[in-house]
Amino acid sequence: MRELTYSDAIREAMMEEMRSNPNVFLMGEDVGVFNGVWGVSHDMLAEFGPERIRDTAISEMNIIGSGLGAALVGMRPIVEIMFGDFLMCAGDQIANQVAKARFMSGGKANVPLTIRITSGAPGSAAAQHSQSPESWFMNIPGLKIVTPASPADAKGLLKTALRGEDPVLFFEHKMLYAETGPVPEEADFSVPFGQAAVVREGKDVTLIGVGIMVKKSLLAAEMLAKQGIEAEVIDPRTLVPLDKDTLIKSVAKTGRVVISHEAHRRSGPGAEISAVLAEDAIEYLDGPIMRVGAKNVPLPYSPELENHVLPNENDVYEAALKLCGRS
Amino acid sequence: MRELTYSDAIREAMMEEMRSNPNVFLMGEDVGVFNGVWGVSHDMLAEFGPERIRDTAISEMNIIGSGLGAALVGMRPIVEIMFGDFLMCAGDQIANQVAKARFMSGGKANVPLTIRITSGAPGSAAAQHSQSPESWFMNIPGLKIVTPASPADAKGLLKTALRGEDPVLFFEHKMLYAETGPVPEEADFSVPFGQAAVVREGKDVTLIGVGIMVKKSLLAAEMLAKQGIEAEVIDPRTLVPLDKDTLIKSVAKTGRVVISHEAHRRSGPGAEISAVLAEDAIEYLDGPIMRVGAKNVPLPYSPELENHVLPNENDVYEAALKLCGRS
Amino acid sequence: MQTGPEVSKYKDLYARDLLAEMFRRMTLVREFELRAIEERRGGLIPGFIHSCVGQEATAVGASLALTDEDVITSTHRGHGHLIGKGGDPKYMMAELAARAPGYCNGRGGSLHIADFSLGILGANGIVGGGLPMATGAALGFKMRGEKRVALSFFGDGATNEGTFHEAANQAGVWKLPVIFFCENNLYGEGTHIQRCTPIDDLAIRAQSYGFPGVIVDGNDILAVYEATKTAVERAKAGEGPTFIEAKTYRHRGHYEGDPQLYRTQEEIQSWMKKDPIKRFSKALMESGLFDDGDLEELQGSVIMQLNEAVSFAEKAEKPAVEEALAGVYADTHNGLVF
Amino acid sequence: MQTGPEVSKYKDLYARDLLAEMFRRMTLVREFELRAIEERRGGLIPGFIHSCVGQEATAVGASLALTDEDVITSTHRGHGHLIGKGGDPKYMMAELAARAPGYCNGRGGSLHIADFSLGILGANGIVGGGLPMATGAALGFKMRGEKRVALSFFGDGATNEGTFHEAANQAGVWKLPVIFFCENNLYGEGTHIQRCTPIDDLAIRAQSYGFPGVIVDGNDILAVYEATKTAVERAKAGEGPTFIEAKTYRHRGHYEGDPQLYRTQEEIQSWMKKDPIKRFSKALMESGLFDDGDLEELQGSVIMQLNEAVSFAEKAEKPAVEEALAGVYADTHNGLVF
Ligand SMILES: Cc1ncc(C[n+]2csc(CCOP(=O)(O)OP(=O)(O)O)c2C)c(N)n1
Ligand SMILES: Cc1ncc(C[n+]2csc(CCOP(=O)(O)OP(=O)(O)O)c2C)c(N)n1
Ligand SMILES: [Mg+2]
Ligand SMILES: [Mg+2]
Repeated sequence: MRELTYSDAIREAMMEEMRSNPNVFLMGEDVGVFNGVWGVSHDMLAEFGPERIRDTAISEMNIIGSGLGAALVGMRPIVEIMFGDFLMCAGDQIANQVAKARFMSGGKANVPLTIRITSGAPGSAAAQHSQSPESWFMNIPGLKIVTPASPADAKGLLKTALRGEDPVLFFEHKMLYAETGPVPEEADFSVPFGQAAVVREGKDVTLIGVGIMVKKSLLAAEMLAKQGIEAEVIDPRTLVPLDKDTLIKSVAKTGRVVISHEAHRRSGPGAEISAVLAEDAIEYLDGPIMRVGAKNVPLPYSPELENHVLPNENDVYEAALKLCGRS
Repeated sequence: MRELTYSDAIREAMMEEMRSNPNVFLMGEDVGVFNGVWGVSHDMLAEFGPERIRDTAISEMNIIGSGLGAALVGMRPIVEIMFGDFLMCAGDQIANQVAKARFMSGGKANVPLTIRITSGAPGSAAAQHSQSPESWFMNIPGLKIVTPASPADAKGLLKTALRGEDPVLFFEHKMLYAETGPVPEEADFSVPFGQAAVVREGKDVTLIGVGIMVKKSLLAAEMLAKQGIEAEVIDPRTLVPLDKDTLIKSVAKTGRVVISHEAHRRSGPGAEISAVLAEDAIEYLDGPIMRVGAKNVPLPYSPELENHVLPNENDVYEAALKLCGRS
Repeated sequence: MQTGPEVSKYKDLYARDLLAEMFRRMTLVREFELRAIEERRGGLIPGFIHSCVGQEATAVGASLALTDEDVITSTHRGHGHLIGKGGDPKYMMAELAARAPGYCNGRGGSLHIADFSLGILGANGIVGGGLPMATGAALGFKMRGEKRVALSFFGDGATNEGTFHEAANQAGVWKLPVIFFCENNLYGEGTHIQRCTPIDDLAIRAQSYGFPGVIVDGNDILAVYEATKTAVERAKAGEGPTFIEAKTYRHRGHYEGDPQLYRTQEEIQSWMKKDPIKRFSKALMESGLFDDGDLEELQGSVIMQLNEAVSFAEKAEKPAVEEALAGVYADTHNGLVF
Repeated sequence: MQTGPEVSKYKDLYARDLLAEMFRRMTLVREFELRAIEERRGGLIPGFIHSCVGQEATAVGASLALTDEDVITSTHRGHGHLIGKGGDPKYMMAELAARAPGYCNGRGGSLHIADFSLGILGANGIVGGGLPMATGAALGFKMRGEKRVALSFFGDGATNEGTFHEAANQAGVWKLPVIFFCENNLYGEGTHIQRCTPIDDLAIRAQSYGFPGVIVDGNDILAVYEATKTAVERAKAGEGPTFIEAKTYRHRGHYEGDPQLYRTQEEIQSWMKKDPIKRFSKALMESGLFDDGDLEELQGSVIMQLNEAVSFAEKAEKPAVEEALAGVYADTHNGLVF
C-alpha cells in the first residue's frame, strides 16, 4: 500500500470530500495563504480558491459559531482551531451551541460540522501551546470526539466525520503529522466511529493508548516483550463514542490495564476509560487500573522540565511491569 | 447554633471578608442593583456601595480576565458567573490565563481570585441553564475546585477561598440556596480544602456524593438503613484538591462504593474519583465502582424528561442495593 | 432616528393586506405573551418566560421584511421573533407546555424554539450566542450564490459580548448577507444601558466593522420594516451587512416575577404611552384604511387562534420518557455515544 | 496620523538623557532580537521566537512614557515591551535559554515572561489574552485611588478577538486608567489586515467605547511617546482609557522560520527604509545633540550588555527536574492538588 504522512492523510480526506461535495469547505486562521500553520492544508487554496479555503480573522468564537450556522443551512464546514489550547476561546459556542443544537430543537437541527484541532506538546511551546484538550468537552453530550493515532485512521476517521451529520471534535497530534504509514487508496475507505483497534495482541497486560500514546504504548510493548510480557495494545480511536466492548474483552483476557494519554492525568480521557472499566470489568482485574498521563502541572517551557511532566513509553512500561509484579 | 440558609452563609462569608479587607470586592452581572439573580448578594450594594459591588456589562471574558488583572495588582476579587452554563464564555481566560499565571511566571504571580458559579438544574430551565460544570476544568492544573453541600461548608469553604492566594472555582448548587443548616458564628470559622467530610458513618457501602448529591445520598442511606444496609456517606467538599485518603479509608472499610453527582456521567467528577479509587483502592473492592450522574443527554425542558435524565436518591439507592447483592 | 412614513402615505406605499398582517402579527405576539404568562400562572407552562410585551414592532416589522427563504436567529426574548417569522402559536404553546408536538418535542422550551422549515434557526439561552450562527448561515447563502439573508436579533446587552464583535467583524470582511438587528430596550436584565455601555447610540458600533449602522424608532413598525427592507436589499445586492438599532422598551420585567427594582413606575408608564400596537392602530384608523371594526375583527381572530393554541397544548401528549435519549445525535453508533 | 516633533524642537522639548535612553533601549531591543535568533540557531534557545525587529519605536516609546508604578500586559511578540519597561536582558536571555535564573525559572519561555516588580504582568501566548487583565489591573488602581495606569500592548490581529471588545467596553464604562496600545504591523500571522478587518484605521474602534482613538506613526518614537504621555495624563486625571493605534511593520517573519509567502520583498524593503532606529539616529544627529560617536558608544554598551546576558544564560543552571511541580499553587494543601 502507498504510504502517506498523517498530515497528508488528513489533507487527502479533506480534498476528496471537497471534490465530491461542493458544500464542504475549510475555514480557519491562516489555513489558506499560509498553508496552515502546521502545513496540513498546503496548496489547497490553489485548487479550491479563497471561497472554499477561507482565512478568517482571529476570532475563534466566530469560527466555530459560523461553522455551526453554515451547517444549519446545509453546508458541511471543516473548521480549524490552530492550537487545541485555543479551543476554550470558543468554549461556549462548542458546549452550548454546537453540541446542543440538535437536541434542543427536538432532533431537527443537522450539524455536519467537523472541528479540526491540533493537540499535544510540540516541544518547548510552553503552557498555552502544548495542551491535549481531548477530555475538556467529554462531559458535554452532543459531540463526538476523535483521536486518530495513525495516517490510515486519520484519513478514515476524518472521512467518517465529514460524511456524518453530527459535530465532531477531531484531534490531530502535532507530533504525529510527520509520521508515515500505509493508507488505503480506495475512494470509499473510511474508519467507523466506536470501533477500537487492537494494534498489537497480547495476553498479559492491556495497554490502552490515546492519540500519540498508541505509538508509545507499542514501544512499551516491545520493551515488555523483552521481559517476556506480552502486552496487548488498544487504540480506542474515538473517545465518544467509546468502544467499551473491545476494551473490556481485552481486559477480560489480560486482567491488567494501563491507560495512557498525553493530557494531564487528572480528569483526562483516562479518567473516563478507567471509570468505565471499574464499572464494567472490575471482576476481570488482577490489579489496579493504572493511568499514565502528563503530571498535573501546566506544560513547562524548559525541555528538561517538559520531559519530566510529559508521559512517555517508559512510564507505560514501568506501570505495566509493576502491574505484572515485576518491579 | 444559629441556622442560616446556604445562600446567606455565602453572603455572610463575602460580607465578613469585605468588612475586614478593603481589597475584597464583588463583581458580576447584576450582583448589585438586582441583588444577584439568585439573590445571594442582596442588599450588599447598600452596605458596600457601587465601587465594591460592581455590576458589569454582559462580558464574561472580561469579568474573569479583569478579576485576574485586579488580583495581580493586589486586589482580592470575587467574581460571579450567573449560571455555570456560561462558564465557557470565559473558558480561555480561566484555562489559559487564571489557572496558569502563577506557574508560567515562575511562581511569582499571586492569584487570589474566587470565581463563584451557580450550578445544577433549577427545574425546566433546559439545556443552557441547568448544567453542572464542576468537571469542565478539572483537567486544567492551577485551579482549585470547590463544591459545598451545606450552609456551614458553603461559608467555611468560601472563607478559605477568599483568604487563599490561588484561584478557586466555587460551585453553588441553585437548589441548595434555600437549604438551612447550622453555621458556626466564630469569625475565624473556616473549612480547609482537601478534607472530605464523613457525613454519615456506615460499614456496608460508601456513598460519595458531590454537591447536591450529598443530600440525596443521605436520603438513599436512610432508605438503605431500612433494608439493614449501613451506608457511609462522604462529601469530598473539594474536587481539587481531592482528599483521597478519606475516600480510600472508607472504601477499605465497606468494600463498596457508589459515586454520584448531578453532572453528566461521562467525564463528570465521578470519572476522576472512580479512577483514583481504581488505582489506589481496588484491592478493597468487592464489586464494581458505581457511578450515578445525569444521563449523557443535554438537560431537557420537559419536567418529565428532565426527571428522567437527572439522578436522584433512588438511583443511588438502587446502585447501592445492587452492589450489596440485594436487587 | 428613522421613523416610519406619514399616515397619509400609507395608502400609496403599502398594500392593505400587509398593513393588516402587521397589525395581526403584533397583536398575536402581544396576546401570545399575555396568554402564556397566564398559563404559566395556571400551571400549564413549567419554565421561565421572558416576555417581549412592548417590543412587538421590532419583532414583527423586521421579520415581515424577510421572505420565507431568509433565516433568523433569536434570543431568550424570542416569542415575537418566532411569531413574526411565521411560527405557529399552537406548536409554540405546546412547546412552552413541554408537550410532545411542541416545536422541540418539549425538549427545548421557550429558550430554544426552532423551526428550520421557517428559517428560524433558534431562540437562544446564551446572550449573544446566535450572532456567529447568523454570520455562518449568511456565509452559506453567499457561497451557494443564493439570494437569501440571515437576520440576527439580539439585545442592547448582547452588544457587549465578544461574539457580537467577532461576528460583525467577519461579516464585514466577507460582506455577508447578514443583518444585525439590535433591540435596544435600555436594559440588560437589571442593568440600564448607561451603566454598562459608554455610548448613547449602539449603531455607531457598526463603524468598527465597515458597514452602515442605522437607528430606528423601534416602536414604529413601519420604520422598522423600512429599515430592514433596505438592509435586505443591500445584503441581496452583495453589499454586505447592516446594523439596525431599534430603540424600544419592554413593558414587563426581565422575566415574569422580576421585582424590577432597577427602574421607576414613571419610566414604565412613559413608555406604555408609546405602545407600538396602540400607536399603529391609531395610525391605521387615521389613514382611513381600517376602522374600529376591522381591527377588532383581526384582534378577535388572534384570540381565537390563541384559544386553539392553548387547548391544543393542553390536550397534547407529554413526551415519552424513553424519548429523552433521542435526538442528541443523528447517528448514535448503536447507542455507543450514550 | 500623529508624528513626532520637528528635529529642531528636540533641544527644547526633551532632556538629552531621555533621548539617549530612547535610542539605547531601541537598540537594545533590536540587538536582543538578533542575538536571540542567533542563539536559537546555535541551540541555546529551545523555543519559538516571534521577533519585533522593526517595531522598536512602539515598544520603547510607549513604555518610556510610563513610570515604574505603571503596568503593562504584553503579547507573543513581547521582547520589546519587556525591555522597554525595564526588563533585564540577562534574565530574559536566561529565560529563553530555559535556565533556572530566568524570569520564570525556565517554566514560561518567551511567551510568558513576567516581572511583577517592574509592572510587567506578562507576555501572553493567547492573542488578545492580556486585554481583560489590563482592564482589571486598572480597576484595582482606580479602586485604591492610586495614580497608576495599565497599558495593554496587542496587535492588529488581536482587535478581532472578543476579549478586545469586552475589555474596551468595560474600561470605557468605568473610565478606567488603561491604555489600549495597538501595534498595527499590517499582519496577523500570514493574514493582511485588509483580509480580516473591514476598516482602514483601527483607531475608529474606540468610538464604540466612548473614548478617544488616536493614530500615530509607529516608527516615530517621539510620536509614540507623546501620544502615550497624553493618554497617561488623561488616565491619571480620571478621564478614562485611550486607544492608540501605532502603524508599524515587522521586518522578519511572524516567527523565525516563517517563509513569508504572504508578502513581497518589495513591501518588506519599502518598510526597511522606514526603520525606526535609523530614522531616530538620523534625527538625533541632525538635531546636533548627538554625533556619530555618541550613538556608537551607546550601541557598544548595548552589545556588551548582550554579551553578558548570553554568557549569563549559558552559564546559568538548568532548573532542577523536581521543581517542575513547584509554583502551580501558593498552597498545595500538602501536595493534594497534584
Ligand atoms: C452568556 C450569558 N450571560 C448572561 C446571561 C444572563 N442573561 C439572560 S438575558 C440577560 C440580559 C440580556 O440583555 P439584552 O441583550 O439587552 O436583552 P433583553 O433581555 O433586554 O431582551 C442576561 C444577562 C445569559 N443568558 N447568557
Ligand atoms: C487565541 C489565539 N488565536 C490564535 C493564535 C495564533 N497566533 C499567534 S500570533 C497570531 C497573530 C497575531 O497577530 P497580531 O495581533 O497582529 O500580532 P502580531 O503577531 O502582528 O504582533 C496568531 C493568529 C493565538 N496565539 N491565540
Ligand atoms: Mg435589553
Ligand atoms: Mg499584527
